[in-house]
Amino acid sequence: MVNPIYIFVIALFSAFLLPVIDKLGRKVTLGVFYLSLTAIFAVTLLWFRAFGEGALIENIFTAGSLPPFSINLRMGTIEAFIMLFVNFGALLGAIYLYGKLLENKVYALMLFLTLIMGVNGLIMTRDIFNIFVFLEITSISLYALIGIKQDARSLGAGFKYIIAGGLASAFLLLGIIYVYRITGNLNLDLIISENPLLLSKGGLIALFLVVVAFLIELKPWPANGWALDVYEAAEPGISAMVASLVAAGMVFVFYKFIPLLPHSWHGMLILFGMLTFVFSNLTGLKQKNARRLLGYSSIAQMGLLMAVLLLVRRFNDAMDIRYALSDIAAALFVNHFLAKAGLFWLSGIINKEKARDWSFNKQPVLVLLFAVFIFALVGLPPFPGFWAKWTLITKLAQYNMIGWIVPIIIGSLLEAAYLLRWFGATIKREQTEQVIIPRYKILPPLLAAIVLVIIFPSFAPYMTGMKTMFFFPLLAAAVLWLLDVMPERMRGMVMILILAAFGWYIYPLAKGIVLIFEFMFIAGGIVISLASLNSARPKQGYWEFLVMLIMSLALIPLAKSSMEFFLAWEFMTVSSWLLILRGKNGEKPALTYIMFSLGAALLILTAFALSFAETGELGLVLLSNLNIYAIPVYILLALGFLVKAAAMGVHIWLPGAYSEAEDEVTPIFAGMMSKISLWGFILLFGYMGNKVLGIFELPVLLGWIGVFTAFFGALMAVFQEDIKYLLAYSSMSQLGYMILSVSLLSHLGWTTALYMSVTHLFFKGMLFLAVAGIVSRIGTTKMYEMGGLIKKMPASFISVLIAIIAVSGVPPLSGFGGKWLLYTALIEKGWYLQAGLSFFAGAIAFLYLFRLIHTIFLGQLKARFREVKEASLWYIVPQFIFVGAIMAISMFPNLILKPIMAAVETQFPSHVNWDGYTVITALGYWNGNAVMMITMGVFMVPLIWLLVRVNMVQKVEQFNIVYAAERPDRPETTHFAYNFFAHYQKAIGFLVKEQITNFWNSVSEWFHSLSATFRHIYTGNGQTYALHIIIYIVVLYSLLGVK
Amino acid sequence: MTIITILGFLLIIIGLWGMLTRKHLFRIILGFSIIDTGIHLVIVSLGYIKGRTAPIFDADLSPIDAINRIVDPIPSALVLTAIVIGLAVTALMLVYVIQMHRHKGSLEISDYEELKW
Amino acid sequence: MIKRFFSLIFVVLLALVFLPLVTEIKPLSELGMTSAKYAEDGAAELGAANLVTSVVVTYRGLDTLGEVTVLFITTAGIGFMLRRKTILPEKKRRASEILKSGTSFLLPLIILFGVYIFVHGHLTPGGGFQGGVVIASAIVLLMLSDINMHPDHNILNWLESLSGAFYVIMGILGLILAGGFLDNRFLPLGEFGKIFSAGAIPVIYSLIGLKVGAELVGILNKLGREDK
Amino acid sequence: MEHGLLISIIYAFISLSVATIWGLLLGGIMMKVVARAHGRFGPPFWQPIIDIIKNNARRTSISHGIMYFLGPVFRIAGGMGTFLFIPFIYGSMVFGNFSFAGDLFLVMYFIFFGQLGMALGAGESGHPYSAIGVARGLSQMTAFELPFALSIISIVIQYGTLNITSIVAAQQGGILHWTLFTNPLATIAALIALQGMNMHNPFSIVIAPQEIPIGPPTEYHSNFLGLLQTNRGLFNIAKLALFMNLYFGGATNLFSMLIKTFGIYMITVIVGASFPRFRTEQSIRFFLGVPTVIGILAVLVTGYF
Repeated sequence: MVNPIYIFVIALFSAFLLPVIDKLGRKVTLGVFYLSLTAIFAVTLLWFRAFGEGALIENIFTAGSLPPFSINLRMGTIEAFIMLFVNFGALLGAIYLYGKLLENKVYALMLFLTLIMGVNGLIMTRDIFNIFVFLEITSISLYALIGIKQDARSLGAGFKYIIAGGLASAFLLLGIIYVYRITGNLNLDLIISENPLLLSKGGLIALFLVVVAFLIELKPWPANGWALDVYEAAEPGISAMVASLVAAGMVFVFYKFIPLLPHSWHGMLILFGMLTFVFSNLTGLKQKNARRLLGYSSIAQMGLLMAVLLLVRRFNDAMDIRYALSDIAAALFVNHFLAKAGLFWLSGIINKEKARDWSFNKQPVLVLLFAVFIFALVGLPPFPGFWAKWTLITKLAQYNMIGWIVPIIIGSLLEAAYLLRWFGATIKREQTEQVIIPRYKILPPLLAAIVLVIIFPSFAPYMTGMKTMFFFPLLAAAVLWLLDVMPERMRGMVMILILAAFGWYIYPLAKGIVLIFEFMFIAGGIVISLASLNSARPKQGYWEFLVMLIMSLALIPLAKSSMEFFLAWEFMTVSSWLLILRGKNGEKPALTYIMFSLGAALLILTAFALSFAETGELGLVLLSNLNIYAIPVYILLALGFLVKAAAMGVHIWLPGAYSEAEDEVTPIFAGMMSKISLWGFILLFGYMGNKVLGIFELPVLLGWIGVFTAFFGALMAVFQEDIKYLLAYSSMSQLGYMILSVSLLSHLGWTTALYMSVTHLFFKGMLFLAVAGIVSRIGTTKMYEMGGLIKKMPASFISVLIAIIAVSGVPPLSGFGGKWLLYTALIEKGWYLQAGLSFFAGAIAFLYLFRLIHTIFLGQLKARFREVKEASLWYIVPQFIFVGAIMAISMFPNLILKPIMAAVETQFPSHVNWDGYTVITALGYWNGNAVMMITMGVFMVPLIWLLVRVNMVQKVEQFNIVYAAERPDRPETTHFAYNFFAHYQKAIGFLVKEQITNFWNSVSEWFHSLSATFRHIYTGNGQTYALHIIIYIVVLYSLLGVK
Repeated sequence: MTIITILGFLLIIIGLWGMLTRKHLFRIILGFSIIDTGIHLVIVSLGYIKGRTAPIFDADLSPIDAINRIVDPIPSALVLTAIVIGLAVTALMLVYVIQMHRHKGSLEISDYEELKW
Repeated sequence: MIKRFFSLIFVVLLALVFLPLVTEIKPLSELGMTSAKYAEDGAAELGAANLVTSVVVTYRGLDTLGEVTVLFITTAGIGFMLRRKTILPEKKRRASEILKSGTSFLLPLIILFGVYIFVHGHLTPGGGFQGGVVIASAIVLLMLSDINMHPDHNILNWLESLSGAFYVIMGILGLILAGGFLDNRFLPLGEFGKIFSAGAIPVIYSLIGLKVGAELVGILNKLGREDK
Repeated sequence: MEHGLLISIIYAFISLSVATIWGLLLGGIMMKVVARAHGRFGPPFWQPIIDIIKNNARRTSISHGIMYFLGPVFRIAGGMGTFLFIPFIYGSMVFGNFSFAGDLFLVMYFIFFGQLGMALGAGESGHPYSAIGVARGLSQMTAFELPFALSIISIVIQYGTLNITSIVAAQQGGILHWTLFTNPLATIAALIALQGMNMHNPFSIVIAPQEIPIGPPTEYHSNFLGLLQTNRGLFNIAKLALFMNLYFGGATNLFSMLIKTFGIYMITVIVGASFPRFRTEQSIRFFLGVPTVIGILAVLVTGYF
């Protein structure tokens, strides 16, 4: 194997000779320069491969003596791993800077090489003074390179950086010399083995000085203003290096010193790392400058990484270096390294100061890159950050360090908030100017993104036992993306075919309740997707996200382990968020949606982690064995699912998300995605049953939440003017019933929930599709702007009519079955008041349903809609498929009730009897078939009577009404639609004042003002920053309790 | 040789004080240099053993009993490196100040605060 | 004012942090493990009379290479930072007669002294850095005495590059021919205490001397003149 | 179904006819009573029947569209259905109706069928007063449904069944077995709700005879109106039969049915004659106030004590 010392040799040799070579011309120089970097990378690659094949750690001695008498280097798996990325990053960084390197003096090349050499040295050397030397090589090269951009800002930032760096190295030097004085040598390994010597007071101070110096190099909150300035002001190519490879070197050096630290320091240092993670992200919330924002994020990630490195020391098993790649820290490192460098490069390409000004100027590649980096940083699958967070949280729980999960969750959420907000804003920006971007600048971020993606198989150790099909959503999306060249409708059909094939594939795996859910997701998905075929204009990303959403929905019930569950859950979250973001005004609702969803996901993750901690395995079945953590797991899961169900109090994401998503997508959200929370509850109750906390039975509590959701959802729907908002709140209300009934934990209750969820899919699908069709023709969603459309869109009217009869629960249609089952189940269980309230909610539903159909289809037709045509067949066909389904199950409820009851019977004993078409429970009975027949009978009698004399009926025109001898003014004023239930609002509207929205707004506001407050410590004054460092040192010293 | 050590620390503190309170960029650099010097003093003072001689072999000092007669050679070697590095950083700082002055015409640290928050 | 107050408080507190380092740690009374080994075997192993030099050039040779690198990048950095060409029409005072005569007299002596120092680095106090500095001071003197005199940029470049490159080559030779990178023993150790002894140490130290001299001159030159 | 389909239909027809005629006569009697209370002479008590015949005999009519045309059909189908799902006379083959098809909840929800259809039909006419009437009616309906539902729940708890026939059976054997006496709270809540259901004063804002010319049915006339009027009689009886069955021990023969329905109806008429009218929001607040509390108490008393 090549002696790694050749890395230094190559770097130095070419650095020394470059000024001379430069006489031959800059092209030659650059050739030599890139060749050297490639050679360095090749050396590390060789080593990395060797370790992959099982090579042993190699110690490299210099000067022909053994350590501690000479300086030695070490090349081990971890070293090779870090250096691989460092040198890869170096190569990419150099490519990115090609333009700058070409136009600047040859010195830049030399400095770049020495910078890389310094970082490599930092990683390999085992001599503490040598660390200092390499640190200085790195720093000084960097100081000089920051000057590549010569303006007052960049220079000022550089100067502050030098002051901070100078202080850090001063303390480091002092510390090193005292460590030497006390231990008598400079070799790190020997010092570690003679650790007790350092446990005297002087020794601890020396150690403290060394450690604090590296902490400062890691830019801890709040002593890091100088670093932020550099991130903001320096040439982005340089910022990328600072954030990635220099940081990598510093982190690794810190890692090397960890074995020296007294155990009692760990807690405090972890705390400081976590504080950095949380508060940097908090401060980032208010940040407007893109690069400074990235700076905050970098600093936060470093804090997390530092904390994790210390935490990992406590996981005995994770230290197995053969799995270095799957190690948490490694994954976090890779994730941050590539994503952050990539983002800085992008920031250079976009070249806009304000994060809000970013736009991609119709460059799909840039959009994709941006997405990859942001998603990776937020920790979404399949990127390394996802595996890192998953493992980290499970391990923390397993090793009884649950408290640390809290800052990780808060920090992650804050980071997600500003990153995803930025992503959303950027994607939605008007794309105007066209800028030509040099190819060489695209290459580095492109390669970084590719590595982020293809590194995915390295996490295989975590996927053991996980079915391949859980990655199908990604695969399907990728396939559709590759088919981008096809006509749009063709792609849609391919997508539907994929869904069908997928359904075929998973059919044998599903039975019982799962099968019911699969039926809803796959069959419903296919039918509803038909409507999306209506337009042939290209829809970027649409089919990809849609197929991903539907497939991940279908996968969730099939998950056997919490890992599978969570992975599919995250896929679902991301794809649905992207679909909302596609909507015209989707930016804000998408942000709210993703924040709540991520919060829910983190709650669920924590619950799984706790379960893992207790049982040691990931199987979902094991939830039933929980004992110690049973209650917390129960509550966390329930909370997570409540958020997803948009229960009362956490519902504010729902109206916006449903309404602003594209019209063809909303039925999928309302009809299918909302049901996943029901599955969650089924899972929760199925495995964990009833749990009691204090005097509260938790399912009872959930039941109350459900019924209040149903009630308030309905009430809010009554007061909406926008049809999609109305339907959104209606969905919320319906979900409330399902939560209520599933919380009953009885055969009837679950039957109700499942029955409702299937029928809800049908009628919400119809309603939203009908609305989509209408909106596609008239272009408004405000109900008072519609009216009288029955004559223009009779098919849509029929579909809406059937749907609202079904929703309201009026016999003979299937909705009544749901109501009947619900009340029977509630009374059987003894939940009388809940029954009363849900009855009230059901009555309120009449209000909004009538309003819905009246204001759209009845009343006065507006002049400007006189020429509208019926919605396109693409909308009508799926609606009538659902109409058919509803009619069928109304007529023959057995079709659906019997399988549902049979499925539920595996969970609860059944007390239901069948007599032909009659369902008989202990309380009552219902014969859907007979009701249908009788209704048709009694309907026919008067109808025939009217039809007999139909000849005398004369059709009249619009406005021919009895109007007290006056002529009505205009349709706009005659159509009674706006503020339809004014008196209702007057009577009980106070119940739905926007208190909850205000609450969440103030939470957000509070975080932002906190952020604003905290960032005022960054005054911009270099001296103040120096003072921060001194204060940090003193405070940390006193907190560590050195004695 | 504690007195030298104390002197060294005194210089470090003085330098730090200067660095934190002087507004003029050159004085800040000066403060930094004083800190450096202090550290160098501390380094050499730590290698000194009372009554011993320099670690250079000659007629008076043979390698055989050197172990009991010489001062620690390592701090001397280290301080050499430290001095060179200190020099390098100082030089770079000065260059920065030159450039900053050229771009903004000011030598006050408080005039370089446009990056903040 | 508040900042000043805080500065005072925290500097005092920092002093308190340092205090135990002075009070608790007694003055050194005997050599530590590593230096004891150097004292016992250093001379025999490397054949250099100046133990500090052995440590600097060989035992901790990597540090020294780094140190040279630091100087090198400082030169490069300064050249890089000052790259914008803005020739300020500066009026320079002519050097005095005393300075001129003194220079012409002293210059060869100083250079000779510098060379002596780094050539004898393994025997007597001093070495490459010191020698290099002395040589640089001679050039400074020259520049002061003759304001129109500027060291040839090219020569400096070549000197820097080649001495650096050869230094690295020395290191590789050590790796290939002797025990490890920067091992001085690929050349014969010679007779202890003589000028041609201690293997490659004098060669390395000479290269360092040349390089340091060239670089310091370079730094001063750039700082003083701001080249193109 | 113990007997053939044809027989069932014949029985249902008989039952419907009796109920409709009795319902219409009740309406006529009420008009007469109110008129006398006002010091007027009043129309003959068979006036509603005359109106229906007259309306159906009209030779022309106009239509605003298909839904408008179907509105009255929905309405009367709702009335007939509701009635047919209630056992009219306990133990009677002829008046047992189709109660085998479903229980109490079916009846409660089927009430909405006619209302919904009617509202839709009225809506298509495009007359704002129709829509205003519907909005008022629905709002008020949601409000009185709450105490009514609570009352029903209380009864279901009390009797442990949703089967109306069983509930009636449980009340046999003396007047003190009536829900009226065994569960007075539920009965009171339900009777207040009935006042709203029948849209008598103080809850008559929906049809608001003075301000709006007649509310939802504004645009209807001739045979459409005839159907609506028929329904008014039938539907009235359906509700009364339901109340009779649930709270007043049901009826074992035609005569007791006549007495009881008349009695229940007179309660609402008398209350209605003695109160002025609420505005919509007032009546909503009213129903959600005291009657709801009574309903909750009824549920609590039967359910938890």
